[in-house]
Amino acid sequence: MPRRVLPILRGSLSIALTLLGLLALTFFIGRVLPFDPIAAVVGEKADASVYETVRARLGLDQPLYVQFGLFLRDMLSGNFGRAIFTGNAVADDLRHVIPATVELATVAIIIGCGLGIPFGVAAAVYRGRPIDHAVRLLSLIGHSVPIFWLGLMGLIVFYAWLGWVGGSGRVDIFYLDAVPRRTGMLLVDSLLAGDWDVFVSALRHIILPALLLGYSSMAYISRMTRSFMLDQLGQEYVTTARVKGLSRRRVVWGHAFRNVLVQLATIVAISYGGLLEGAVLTETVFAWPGFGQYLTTALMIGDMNAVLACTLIVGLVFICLNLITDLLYRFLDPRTR
Amino acid sequence: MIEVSQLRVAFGADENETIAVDDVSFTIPEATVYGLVGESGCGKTTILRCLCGLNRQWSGSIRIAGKPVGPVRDLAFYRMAQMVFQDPYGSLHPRHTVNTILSEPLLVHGIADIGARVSRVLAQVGLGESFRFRYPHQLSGGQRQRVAIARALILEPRILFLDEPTSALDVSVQAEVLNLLRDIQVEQGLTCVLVSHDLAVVANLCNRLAVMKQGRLVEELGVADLMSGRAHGGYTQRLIAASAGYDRALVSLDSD
Amino acid sequence: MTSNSPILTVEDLRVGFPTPRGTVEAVRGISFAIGRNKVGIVGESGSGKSMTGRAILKLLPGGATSSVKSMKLGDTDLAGLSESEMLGVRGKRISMILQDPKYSLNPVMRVGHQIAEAFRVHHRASKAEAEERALEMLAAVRIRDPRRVFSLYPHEVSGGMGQRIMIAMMLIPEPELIIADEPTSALDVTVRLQVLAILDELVTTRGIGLMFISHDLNLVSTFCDEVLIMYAGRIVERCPAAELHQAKHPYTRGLLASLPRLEDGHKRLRVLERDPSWRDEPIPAEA
Amino acid sequence: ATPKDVFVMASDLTTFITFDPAAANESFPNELLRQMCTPLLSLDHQDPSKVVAGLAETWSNSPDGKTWTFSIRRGMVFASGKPVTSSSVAWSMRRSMKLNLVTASLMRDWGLSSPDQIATPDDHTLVITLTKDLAPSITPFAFTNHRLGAALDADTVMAHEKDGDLGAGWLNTNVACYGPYRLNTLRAQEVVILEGYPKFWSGAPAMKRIIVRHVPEPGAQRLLLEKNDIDYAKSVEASSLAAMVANPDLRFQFKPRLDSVYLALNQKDPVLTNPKVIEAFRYLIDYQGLSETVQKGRAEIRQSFVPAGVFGALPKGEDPYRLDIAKAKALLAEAGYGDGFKKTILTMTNYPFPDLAQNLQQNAAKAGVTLEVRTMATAQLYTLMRSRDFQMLMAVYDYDYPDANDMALRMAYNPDNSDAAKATNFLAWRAAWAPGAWFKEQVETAQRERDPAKRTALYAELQRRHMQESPIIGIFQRLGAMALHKRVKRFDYNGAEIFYDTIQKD
Amino acid sequence: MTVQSFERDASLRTWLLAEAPESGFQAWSQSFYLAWLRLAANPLAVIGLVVLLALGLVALMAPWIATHSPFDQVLTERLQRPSAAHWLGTDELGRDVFSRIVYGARTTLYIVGLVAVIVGPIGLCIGATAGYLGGWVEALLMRITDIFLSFPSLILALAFVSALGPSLDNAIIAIALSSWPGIARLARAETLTIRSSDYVDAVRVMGASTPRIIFKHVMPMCLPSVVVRVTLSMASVALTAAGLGFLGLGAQPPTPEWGAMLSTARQYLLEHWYLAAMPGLAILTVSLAFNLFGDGLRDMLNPRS
Ligand SMILES: Nc1ncnc2c1ncn2[C@@H]1O[C@H](COP(=O)(O)OP(=O)(O)OP(=O)(O)O)[C@@H](O)[C@H]1O
Ligand SMILES: Nc1ncnc2c1ncn2[C@@H]1O[C@H](COP(=O)(O)OP(=O)(O)OP(=O)(O)O)[C@@H](O)[C@H]1O
Ligand SMILES: [Mg+2]
Ligand SMILES: [Mg+2]
Repeated sequence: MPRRVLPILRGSLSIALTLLGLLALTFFIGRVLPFDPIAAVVGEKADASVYETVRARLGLDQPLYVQFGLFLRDMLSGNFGRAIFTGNAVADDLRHVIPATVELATVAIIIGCGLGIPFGVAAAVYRGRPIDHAVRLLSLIGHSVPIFWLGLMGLIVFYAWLGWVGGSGRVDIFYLDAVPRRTGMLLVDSLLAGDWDVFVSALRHIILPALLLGYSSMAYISRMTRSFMLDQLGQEYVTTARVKGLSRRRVVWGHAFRNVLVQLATIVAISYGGLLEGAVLTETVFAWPGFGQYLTTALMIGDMNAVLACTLIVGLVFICLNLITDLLYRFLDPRTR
Repeated sequence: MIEVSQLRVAFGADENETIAVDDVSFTIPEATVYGLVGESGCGKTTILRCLCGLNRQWSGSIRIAGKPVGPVRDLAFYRMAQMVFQDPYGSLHPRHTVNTILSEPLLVHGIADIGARVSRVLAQVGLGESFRFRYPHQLSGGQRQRVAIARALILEPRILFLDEPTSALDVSVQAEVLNLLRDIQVEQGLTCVLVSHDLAVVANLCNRLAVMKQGRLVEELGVADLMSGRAHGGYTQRLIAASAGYDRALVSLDSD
Repeated sequence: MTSNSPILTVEDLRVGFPTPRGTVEAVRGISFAIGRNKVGIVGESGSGKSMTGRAILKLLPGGATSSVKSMKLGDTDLAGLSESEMLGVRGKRISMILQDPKYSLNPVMRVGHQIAEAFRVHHRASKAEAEERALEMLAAVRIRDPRRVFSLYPHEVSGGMGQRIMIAMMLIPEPELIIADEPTSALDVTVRLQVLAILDELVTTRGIGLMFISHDLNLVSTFCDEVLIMYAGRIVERCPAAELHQAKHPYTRGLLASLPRLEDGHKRLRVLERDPSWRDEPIPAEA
Repeated sequence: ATPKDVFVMASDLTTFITFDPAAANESFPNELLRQMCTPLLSLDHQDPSKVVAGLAETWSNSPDGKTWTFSIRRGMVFASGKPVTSSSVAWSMRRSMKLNLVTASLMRDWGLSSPDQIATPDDHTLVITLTKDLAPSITPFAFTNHRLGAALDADTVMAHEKDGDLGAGWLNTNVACYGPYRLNTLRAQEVVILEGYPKFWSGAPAMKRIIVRHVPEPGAQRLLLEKNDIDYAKSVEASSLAAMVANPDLRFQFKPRLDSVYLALNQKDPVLTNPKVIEAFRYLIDYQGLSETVQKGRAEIRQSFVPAGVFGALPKGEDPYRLDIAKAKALLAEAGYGDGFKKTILTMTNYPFPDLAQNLQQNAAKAGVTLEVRTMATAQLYTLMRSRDFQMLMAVYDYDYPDANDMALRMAYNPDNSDAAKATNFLAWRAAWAPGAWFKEQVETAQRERDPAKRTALYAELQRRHMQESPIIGIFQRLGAMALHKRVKRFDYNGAEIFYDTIQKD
Repeated sequence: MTVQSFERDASLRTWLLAEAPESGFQAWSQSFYLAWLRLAANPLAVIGLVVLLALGLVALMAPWIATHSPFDQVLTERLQRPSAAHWLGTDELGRDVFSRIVYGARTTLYIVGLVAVIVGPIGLCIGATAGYLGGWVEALLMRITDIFLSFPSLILALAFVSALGPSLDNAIIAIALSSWPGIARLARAETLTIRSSDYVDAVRVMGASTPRIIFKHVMPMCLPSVVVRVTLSMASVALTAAGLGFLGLGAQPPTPEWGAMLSTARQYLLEHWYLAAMPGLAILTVSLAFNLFGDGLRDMLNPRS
């Protein structure tokens, strides 16, 4: 029995160490930042006495290790404290920003995979042909274009000129809070409530930022898919499949593609993780009340409670995705069972 | 020259532990060639890797040149013993020229006079100066294996470990390499350990050989016995029969 | 049995690879015919054996160019077939066994499904029917517990078993010709013989033509009926397998001579001296 | 298009630290808070120099100008149903003192630092005694500040007290004041909704709701405004101004603001203390060029520290300096820096500061002075200001009330220039400038002077001398530009404060 | 073209394609030449390379190419549309945009080049060491890598820049610090396959020390894929630099830097679109070029069929 427990123990220890390192690094970053949370709280006009009062109130007059210790204790008890810049409990803030980001990231990754995988496969199968170059060009542009630029252009064209999509924000302002909040993801909540109008409005708002993010993850996914597929298409078993007289489609999708699923899962998880970390610039352009903006703002004013909590979340997301891909490996690849 | 007793090697831990080599003992006198034969996975390579210090997890005792050696070896050991690997395509660094590959051991051991030594050893293995600045991919399999042999010889070792030195080569090339090894061994009085699954190759080079099966040494016999088919074990007999070619009558279909 | 009417006749097959140093001609105008017997192709590494086999199935690696005067399989001229028409030939009429079962089976598919798939591509059959056939085929290659093996993954079977599965997969659509490219060189000596025996039996009883590619002269001379010897992309000699040891061409003789023999002991081996004229001398007429 | 009785605006809601009157200090949250917390007295919606009634119906002062008596309006109730009384105001003032946050600092500036200075003889009378000797025309401005003079519903706030914080935690995101609007929803980074209070003493606001959407990107705000998905865009890009003004669907309101864009030379730096060097810098700024190009429609030249439209301001056009590189060069040579020197100038990343700094940089280079520009986030700049850790900086200062006294205190007054004094609320201290006895005397005299004409004269003299001697160089006064949809008929802005209760819209 | 020069070309070609090179230099040139031939067969990669070379040339020759000084402000001529006098118009301070873009090539190349020079070796060393040594060293190094990897790179860079003080060099260091983990992972993965290869065993049997094996034998094998990876991430480096510039933490004014130009131009986007389009296009072109070239390199270095 202990033999089975040992690797699990070692795994959890390494996860815990990663998290601790992550927190320590964030804490350190927070300390070296020249942004002064007290200045943010008291503003420009307060006198020295006020400054000292706030300093003491925020606990910033304590030695560093005490601050870190207190912080760790709070984290472990699930108390993320209060965010300076929103005045809310960090946990409450996170309850709002995380679903928004998850929603956006999920739609984006669906778009990214939906386009990226077929494109990547086609590019590998028709390697060196025009379609390969076209996909490459398309995805490289997605990889290189500054996203805030593309975002504003998208808004001008599709919102201001054509009126096809909603403008900034998650939903038309008058649908705000129109459906009860269950998951925090508007598309889901509106469906659960059966409110079609809200759903359409939410869809119109999410489509542009999601397309944008989806496009840039499509770039990554299609390139990786191409490279994985090229590896597989050179394998002997692909020759075997062709010898059997299978059509190209069956060979590619039925045989080669099934073998890249595992690697692909990792890639998709990585890009999904990246999206969950929040796309600050996209969120800014589209006024998406998401995680990336929250974290960046917190960092910019040195709001350590919020920053540390966010880091912990990111770390957890990272670890969870690692775990999920591990499980997927086991599920998709019989060799690892 | 080489004494191995009760060598045991296990890989993995706990339930998926595999014993690759189990209680193997043999002795090899100086200036002789000792063969190790057996089927794939029976532990031949593992023994060799233990002998040359590449594999550090073993138990038992190994004495080389009269001195017991532990898992970790010093530089002096590597001047005395060298190894030639099975796959000449994999054992040469793909981004180094022949010159770099052959200079490397000299640099490691701080031996001067690199240029001359490289020329000498190239001549010794029958490669001209024209090969000196080629990359491995510009050489044929046989030529690569010669370079690999040259690399082993350039330190002037007294012991040579050969891991299937010809199994990746064509018959015609194999003949060249075998002849070369034979010449060098005789000329320099080297002690060699040769691993192969081809009995004919073993018969061609070795003085004595050991037959292995699943990590154990099942039989040890002289080359004369092998030539005349005087093996005792049934397993050795079968190996000898199989190497003669296909004979429908001898094969029983049902197994597995 | 009409053993002398050839299944496949190939005339003037050429395969080339364009490289920066000029085109490498891997196969240079070879012609041969295969009937319902076992034809061995031997030669040193790089002599074009595999490319010949692959050119027949039109499965050359990307970048290769090939041409052939005629390549007749029965009445069909493979030379003129399009890629989609070839789909009906591959597997159904000609199939190929590759060298290493470890790499030639799809690692994420159960072996039984891979076999059944080969059947279903060419025969209208339900899934259950195909699986039934696959099980029969597994039994035919002497696998003792076909049901268990059916649902194994390739990494769970041994090399010898893998190669039998490969044979089963290639035989299930009942082709007329099988190309075996070094089907046993990845296997242990003792296992090798068993696999060969199975292949031998199935090919002989079903009247299938076999093109057996190998570099092991010993093996070819004992296993095949007829031997073609290739050198530098050309067939330099052809002879009945039994007469291989009396071969006339200096290349063949050289190869034979350089083979170490158990009974010769420490004898110095003869080294093959290559004569540049072999590359281009006239090719002997059909035997 | 937005509904008729709902006013929708877009703003950057990323940081929203608190709604607590004792602590609120950011400009936009304060603007919102002002709509929910009516102070004792109010500035006139059009003319910021006029004080009108607020919570207090009438007010009077003792002859020495130190004791002020307010009579609180009757019939006002909080959301909880409790009446608004004089003790509500008193409690809220004492609370601010106890918490010692920004508002406490503000109160100290007025000489209000002890709870004993506040008395409530009855429910509708509030008596406040100040310790400072101020002209009676100045003091009322103190009570127009909604953070200082608002009424909090003590019971509601104390019901949410936690760990002795006097309800501060709860007030971060809640409001318990009396005003024309009440807080409905607050979600940082997303939305703020204010609900009109129909029984407000001056009548129900026409807009039943104010919705503020979080749109950080000015370009996106503009697109929304042009489509009338919002009625008012809080952030207008300078570059878009001309085009937006030309758009017939939009309407603009411009008002001079209560602020100063300035260049400060740190007097801890020996080079920058040289009066000739200081003067040279006054000649290195292209006031004219910048106001006509980069700052066009966004700012006007103002080299004296009192903004136009404020009591005590110098008449328009009395700006003696203009770009004169030759003169600056000569001055530098006189000062012994003919070969120039090298300094770093700090400024903010947001418009127009990088442009202003770069322009100065170019002019300085022509006079042989090498300036290295460092742009940074505002919070970071404050930190460096507080520690007086800079050589030069260019920034803007927002004043609190429209009387020259405020400006004089910030710009020309620094009783203790030591590091230990940490008088961070005085710009002179921040620039390490000790103005000397004359300035101290002048500021304090002007503060006490009751004759408006004499006061004006005192401030004029003060400003003229300041322009010659001070290392704090005034450059511009900014113009507030409000971008509205044309459907908005009325939206009061007096330069100091914005009023939502009188918004009218088609 | 004379016959002679043609013959010289021909002999150079023979020299480059000779079967038996006579010196290390020739051998090296040959492998380079063959790689070049393979690259040349990929037109897109060649385009990428040409663009990069052109960019280098522009950066080098900036003073001669630019029509104006990139710093000269003429306030009265601000925000002008492209014209004969100002090919790409003028910016908010009346500076010539074309000249600023030309000079900006220097800054951008400097950033990108320096990041590559920092990131490659760090990532390579950490990855190769972790991969080769295995055990707790690997566990430790890879944990650190994971920690850095799970930080959004812009934020990490932001933190570092603010810690070190905003300047171009610090921005570069920060970007480098936030982008080595990807390289380290790649190098480690590569090393894992190399570690068990016969040629590494062969040097171990020579008695070579561990550092020698890592530096001389393992690293050269990881190098190609690391180079490819670095080339590919150059695009995102340029964008991260732009992002930092966007936050005022990159290049400080008035240094012409594309990212900073783009971020300033952002507020003029709706009125003066070309102001943003020009640096945007420049960034796009460069990162596209880097990506195309990197892609070509990847295909060139692992020729699969
Ligand atoms: N590093 C390792 N980890 C785990 N198992 C190993 C390792 N190396 C070898 N083995 C196992 O040890 C056994 C013996 O392997 P070894 O390589 O010595 O066989 P061999 O006789 O050389 O076979 P071959 O003829 O195929 O080269 C095999 O079962 C192999 O799977
Ligand atoms: N993808 C390729 N590109 C260039 N040349 C190739 C390619 N594949 C094979 N060749 C060349 O074609 C020739 C014939 O190769 P082929 O694989 O048919 O040899 P073979 O006889 O099967 O050898 P082996 O016994 O080693 O399998 C060789 O000289 C080889 O160099
Ligand atoms: Mg072995
Ligand atoms: Mg072959």
